[in-house]
Amino acid sequence: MIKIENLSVAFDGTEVVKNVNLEITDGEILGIVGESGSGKSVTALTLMGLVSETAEVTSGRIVVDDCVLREAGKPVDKKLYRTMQGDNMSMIFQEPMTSLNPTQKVGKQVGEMLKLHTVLTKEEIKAKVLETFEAVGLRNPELVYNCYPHQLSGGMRQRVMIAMAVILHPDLVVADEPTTALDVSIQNQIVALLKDINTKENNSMIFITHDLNLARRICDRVAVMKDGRIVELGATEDIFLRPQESYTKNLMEAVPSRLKRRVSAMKNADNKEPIVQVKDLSVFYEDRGSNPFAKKVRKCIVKNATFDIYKGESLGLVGESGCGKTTLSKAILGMNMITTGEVIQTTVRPQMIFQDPYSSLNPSKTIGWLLQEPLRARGILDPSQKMTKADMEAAAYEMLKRVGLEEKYFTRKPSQLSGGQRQRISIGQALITRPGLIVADEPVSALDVTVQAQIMELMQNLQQEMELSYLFISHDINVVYKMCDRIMVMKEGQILEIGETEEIFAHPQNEYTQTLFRDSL
Amino acid sequence: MKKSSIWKNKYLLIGLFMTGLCLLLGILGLFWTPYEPTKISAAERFVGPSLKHLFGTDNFGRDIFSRVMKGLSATIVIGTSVVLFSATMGILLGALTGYFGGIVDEIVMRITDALNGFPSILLALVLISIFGNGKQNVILALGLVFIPSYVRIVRSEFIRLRDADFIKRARLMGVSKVRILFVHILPNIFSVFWVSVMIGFNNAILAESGMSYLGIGVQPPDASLGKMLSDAQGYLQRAPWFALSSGLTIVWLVLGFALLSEGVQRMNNN
Amino acid sequence: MKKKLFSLLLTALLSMAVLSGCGSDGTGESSESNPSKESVESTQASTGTEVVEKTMYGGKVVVGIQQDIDSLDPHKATAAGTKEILFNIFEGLVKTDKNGDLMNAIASDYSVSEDGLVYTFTLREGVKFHNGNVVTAEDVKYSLDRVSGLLDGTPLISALSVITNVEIIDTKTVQVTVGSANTELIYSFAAAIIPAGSGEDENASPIGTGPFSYVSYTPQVGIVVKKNAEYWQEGLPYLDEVNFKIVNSAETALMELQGETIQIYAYLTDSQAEVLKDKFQILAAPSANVQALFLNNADPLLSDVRVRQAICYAMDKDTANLFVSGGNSVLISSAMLPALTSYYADLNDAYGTGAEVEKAKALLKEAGYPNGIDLEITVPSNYEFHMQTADVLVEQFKAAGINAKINPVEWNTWLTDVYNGRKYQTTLCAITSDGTPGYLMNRFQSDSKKNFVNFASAKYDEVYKKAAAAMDPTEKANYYKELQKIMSDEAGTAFIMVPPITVAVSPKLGGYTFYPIYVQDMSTIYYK
Amino acid sequence: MKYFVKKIITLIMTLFLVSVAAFLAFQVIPGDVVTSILGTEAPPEREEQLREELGLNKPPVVRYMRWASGVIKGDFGRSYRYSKNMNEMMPVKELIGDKLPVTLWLAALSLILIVLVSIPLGVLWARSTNRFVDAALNCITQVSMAVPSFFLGVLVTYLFGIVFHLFAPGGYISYHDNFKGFLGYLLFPALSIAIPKIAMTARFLRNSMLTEMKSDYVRTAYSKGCSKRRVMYGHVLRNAMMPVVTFLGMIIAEIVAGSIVVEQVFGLPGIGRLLISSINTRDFPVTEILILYITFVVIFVYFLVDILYRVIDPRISEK
Repeated sequence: MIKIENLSVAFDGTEVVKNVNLEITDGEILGIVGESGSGKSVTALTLMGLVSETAEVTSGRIVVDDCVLREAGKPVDKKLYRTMQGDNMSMIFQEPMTSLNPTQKVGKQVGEMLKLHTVLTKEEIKAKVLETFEAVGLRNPELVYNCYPHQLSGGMRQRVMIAMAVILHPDLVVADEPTTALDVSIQNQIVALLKDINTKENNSMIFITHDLNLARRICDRVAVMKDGRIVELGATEDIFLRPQESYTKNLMEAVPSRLKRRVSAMKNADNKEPIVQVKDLSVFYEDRGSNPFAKKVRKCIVKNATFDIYKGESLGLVGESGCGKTTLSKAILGMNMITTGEVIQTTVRPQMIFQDPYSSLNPSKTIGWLLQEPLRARGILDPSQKMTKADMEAAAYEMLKRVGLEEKYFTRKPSQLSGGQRQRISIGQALITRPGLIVADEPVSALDVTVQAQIMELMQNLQQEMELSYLFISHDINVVYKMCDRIMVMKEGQILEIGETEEIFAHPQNEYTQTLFRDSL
Repeated sequence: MKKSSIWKNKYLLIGLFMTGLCLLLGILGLFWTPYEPTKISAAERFVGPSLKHLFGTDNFGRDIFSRVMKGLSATIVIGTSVVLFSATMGILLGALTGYFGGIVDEIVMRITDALNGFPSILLALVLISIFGNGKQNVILALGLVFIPSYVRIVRSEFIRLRDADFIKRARLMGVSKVRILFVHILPNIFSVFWVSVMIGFNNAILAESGMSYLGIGVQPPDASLGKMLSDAQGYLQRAPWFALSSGLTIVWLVLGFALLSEGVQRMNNN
Repeated sequence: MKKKLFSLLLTALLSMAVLSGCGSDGTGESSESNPSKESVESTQASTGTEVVEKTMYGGKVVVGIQQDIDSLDPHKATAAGTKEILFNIFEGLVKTDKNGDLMNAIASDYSVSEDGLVYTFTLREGVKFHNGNVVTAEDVKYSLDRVSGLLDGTPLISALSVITNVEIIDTKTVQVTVGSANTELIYSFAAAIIPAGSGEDENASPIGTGPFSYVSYTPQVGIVVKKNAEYWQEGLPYLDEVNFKIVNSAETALMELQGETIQIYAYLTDSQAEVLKDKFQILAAPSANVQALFLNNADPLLSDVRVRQAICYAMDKDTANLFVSGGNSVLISSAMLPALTSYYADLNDAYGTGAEVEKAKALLKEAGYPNGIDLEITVPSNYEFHMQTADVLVEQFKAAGINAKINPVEWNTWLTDVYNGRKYQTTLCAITSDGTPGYLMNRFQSDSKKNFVNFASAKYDEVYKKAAAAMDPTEKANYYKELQKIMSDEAGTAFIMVPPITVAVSPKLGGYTFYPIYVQDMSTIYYK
Repeated sequence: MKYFVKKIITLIMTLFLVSVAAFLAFQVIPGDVVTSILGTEAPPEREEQLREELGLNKPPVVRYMRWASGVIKGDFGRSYRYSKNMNEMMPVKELIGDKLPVTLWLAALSLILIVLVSIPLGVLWARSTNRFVDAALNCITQVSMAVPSFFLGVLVTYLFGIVFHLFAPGGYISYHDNFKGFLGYLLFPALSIAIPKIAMTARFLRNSMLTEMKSDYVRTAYSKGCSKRRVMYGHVLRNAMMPVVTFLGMIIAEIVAGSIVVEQVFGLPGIGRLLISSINTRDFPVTEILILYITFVVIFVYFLVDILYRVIDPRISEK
């Protein structure tokens, strides 16, 4: 029985967690959902005693089994915490790669739990670790035991983390975004494992996630956090189906879901005019490894892709990481690739929008400069399209308005903007020369749900206004569903299936497509 | 918010103060010194520090403070010229090799690797043997010697940035290669680059003083702090203030730049 | 250390004068003697030699030296720093004593024919090489053939290349015939006598007849010699072992003296002597170096005698002496060492020892330079002493409207450009006398190979020929004095001073002896 | 295996290039070696003879080929300057062989000092939460990095030698005579080399540790209930040491550079001093071999660092 009573946590005098009350009972999975900066992680870390030393508990207390673990105004009892950490409560982190010590064998890292909290012999420790590895679904535990983290796949690493967390059968497991860094299919396995463990061990679990669909699937109760406060707390289905607070309502509204009706942005679905024709395109990658004298090895990344992109449509491209989505898109844009086959473009200089809003804008320039740069570049390439300074400036201001930002941002630098704002600028920069085609590579994946919805809306609006075509790449099936007119499924470099959105969702032909869609439900 | 953080950055402040004082004295030394720095006086040999002669006088009865001021400006000129030369070359080579890679990169990197491993003072020694003594040659030799360190930094930054999303996008916009190199990428490496420039300045000063000690540094009538210090060590026991005043001025200047670079680093990290 | 490195290159062949560094380096003796009867002890601060002290046999001494050995072959060694050490290992038929007089060494007696062309040497009985063998006439013939080039056509010592024949008369007598007469040639017979054939033996270690025998040499560390128990001079040497240890620099030497890792060091600067004076015996004597601002007489500007004279007037030698050698140098106005009193003409009054700015200005104005002149002083930068002197001169010249600039060059460059190439305006350095009066006079003949100042005076050439031919010492001396006067009047070069050699000797030691040529004679050193 | 072959090819290529560069440099350096050996007064016949002895009358290409083929056969030639006995010049091999231990021991001692002092210092510094200690260490290390190396040497000599009498300045004891005494003397020059490097390494290690302390796996370790001590030594140190190992590798080259100056200050007969005098006296055979040797050592050390890195960091050995 864990109680968080009226907890407030502050960094440098700024409260990031405000008067949070939570109670977790045995056997339940409590979800904490919220957008980035909502204080969900800090709450969990404070509970675990892992929050950094600069953080200060300004009010409230944390009680575990009637033992006061932490109380405002009192120094942290580190010793007490150390006996609890791992033994009574443990944590699973988001990034299994960085959360494991890269230079220690994973067996040893898991075994350290036992070394710290039990008096088992070396052999006993090893046996217990192997047993737990087996239990979390690691095949060939003996081999895994002697591996370093980098030798394991992402899913295996997360299983090792889970093994570490549950090896001492703690009363509470805190899982902080445990599946966010993983591929969809692996995500499902891990979620299933966690749920399974919860059932078997009958312990309590706090599941922190930004993914509302996921929370809905796994949690018994859900707490919605915003700006450090709990906005709403209740049984999962209540929250999702009957949200009380307006924030929760908005949040639920923003969640892309196949259960909601799709709105196509395409103006005239009948008049199909191809803007890009891809014929039998194969893309290769040459590598000679670390040996400069070795012969180059040619790897085929994309195999014989043939498809068209029509004017005004959004073509979705889905597939797991490493399937060749990005390579294909780059080949279409003509970015330094070894290709065979043909790409026929009818539009000049198609542009691209990237996933990470932080790296897609040059940090040393102002927004105004960035918006004008495509115009300048065009003017240099083609003197007939040269624009005056004033014209370029005017165009930049206009674009700023179009992507929904105020004029004051013109002189700011990207670092002064939020992620969503940056993505707006990226879109504006891509569109200012009015290309016909935009390749959007996971453009909303790094954004919070509400921002995600706004950006998608913006993209759809602009598509209508400017008759744009999108090649929309995403791993998130729900996002693709919402955005795209047609969907193309890729696996291991090959296009498995292509079809109208509704059609393909209703009747997926390929087996892989079927699992992919099922997993993302 | 930004301003207050600068005031909180003690390294930056102390560094600015120390280097600023040196720069001030150095620049002032170009136009005015309390005494004629070359004026010899038989009556005032080895006079200890006093209000009249702040740092005392040397073996020729010359005012050491005036000479330190002159030496400071020479040292600053040497440090700055070396840094300017090697940093410019470093940027050019680093940018080209880092961005384009390929066989040129391979060759340049082999050379810089070999040079980097080679003790810099030794290389300077060989170069000075070829070029001959004198201030310009010291600058040239040290400038050449320090190029590889900048190539390395610039190159790795360019490699890091050449695949950044914003550069990919610039390429898609049709921005020319030269413009990508120098307008899009270059401004982004300055924060890292400034730190290495300041460290390079210090290395140049220290290397120059080492060279002076080996007899291959600046030669009269030019004077640098390193040369003064190496001259003064013969009088360490007879007139300790002679060595200490030039030695401590070097320490002060180098320390100032070290603190400054640390301050800049901290500012970058925030 | 830099001084050491470079002065390694300081050169002189036996019996010749050398160009060399300064007093602080103390380089540049050569192996011949001074015909004048004057000793240099008069200027010594104090030496223990005259006082009767308790002397002890045995013990080891470490002597700091500034240069590495350039060759262990006494005939091939050219560096002054090497010869000052080899003096202890090798001896010639004759050798120089502390007064600069010739004394018989391996030869017990010699005679010269009246025409000066035949020298007959009688070998001393029982002189033994360090390997135990007695010195024979064959050894002497071999050694002389070797240095004169009779052996393989390559003379090793220029002065002795005049030898045309060496003949063994009997086991104890050797007769040497030379091609041309020269009264000063006898001093060249101090060239080392080595065992016959040892110059061709690949594994030969240096074997001589001197008071000490060679033990070992380690590059950059030094050379160790031990007592020659069978030395022919009774009672010498005192010490069992001497370690000539290479010291990096004057600064290191100072610390080593204070740390008592070396007991004798002979290249002290004035300020170092000041630091050491309480703990060490500080001895000083003039060196054989003649420091001057050498003027290239062929330079357009300096071809005008008035300009050269103006430079002489503008110099303040007194101050320069004070600054660079603490006032311990002897000021000069000619190339003759003042120690050679019978040949020396004191011409210091000619241009004065202080600065005579007005005279200098007037001369420059007369020569057509009312606004002064620009002057470049090339200095071998490894010589701190010369660099400092140049520094002082530049300041002094300002007053006379001479705008001088120092051009420091490396020693190798100096040798090729200044000395051999004669491409310079003025250069500040020193030439080293071998102790014979003629050599420093010889070089200023207009056609001399060594006349790097391009001094050209028909009168000088004429007088020099007379001096060389003169057999009578007084007549010779008068001619030499006349030469000095001509040189001074023409202001062929602006002579400055003869710097001192300042030696620090551990208070436990006695017997340090100065020679008019600089050698480190260890045979007279003893523990008190 | 491939790795080694590649490394060896690179090594040979580099050595070849360096030897050509050094040879060319010697062609360009002003000053005639014969004049500088014989001075100004030698008989012309002697000059000719010496020129022939040294092979200087041959064209440069022939001389280089001759030299290079000698080196390949293991004959490094003879010094122009240093005598072995009365008639023979010192073979370069013997000359360097005698000086090498001095420099190697000096470098080794410096490295040992650096490692022994800087690592504990860096770790303690990283652990310390005391602001005063932090500021003091920061100050001390910054200052010790700002002192010119030779001046540091002079100060060490003056302080430990003249004032405290801990060693006799210039009282170098040959390793042939007394190895312990040799090391004892070397300690002080090693200290002058080590002091600024200790400061650098300690700072570097401290920063590296502080960076590592912020990483995710440290949080994981805490979540297991590890004490700070255990986290530091059990997890952070090894990871933080990886960049430090690279850094130490880079320092080796600087130690060699430092030893050049320090050997002069302390009068050590090592290769640094030999190299400087050889360049100054245009002793080509010695200089060339020394430069090649130093290049070799530096490349070799980088290679060792590479291997060490592979040992510490399991991620690299995978590749």
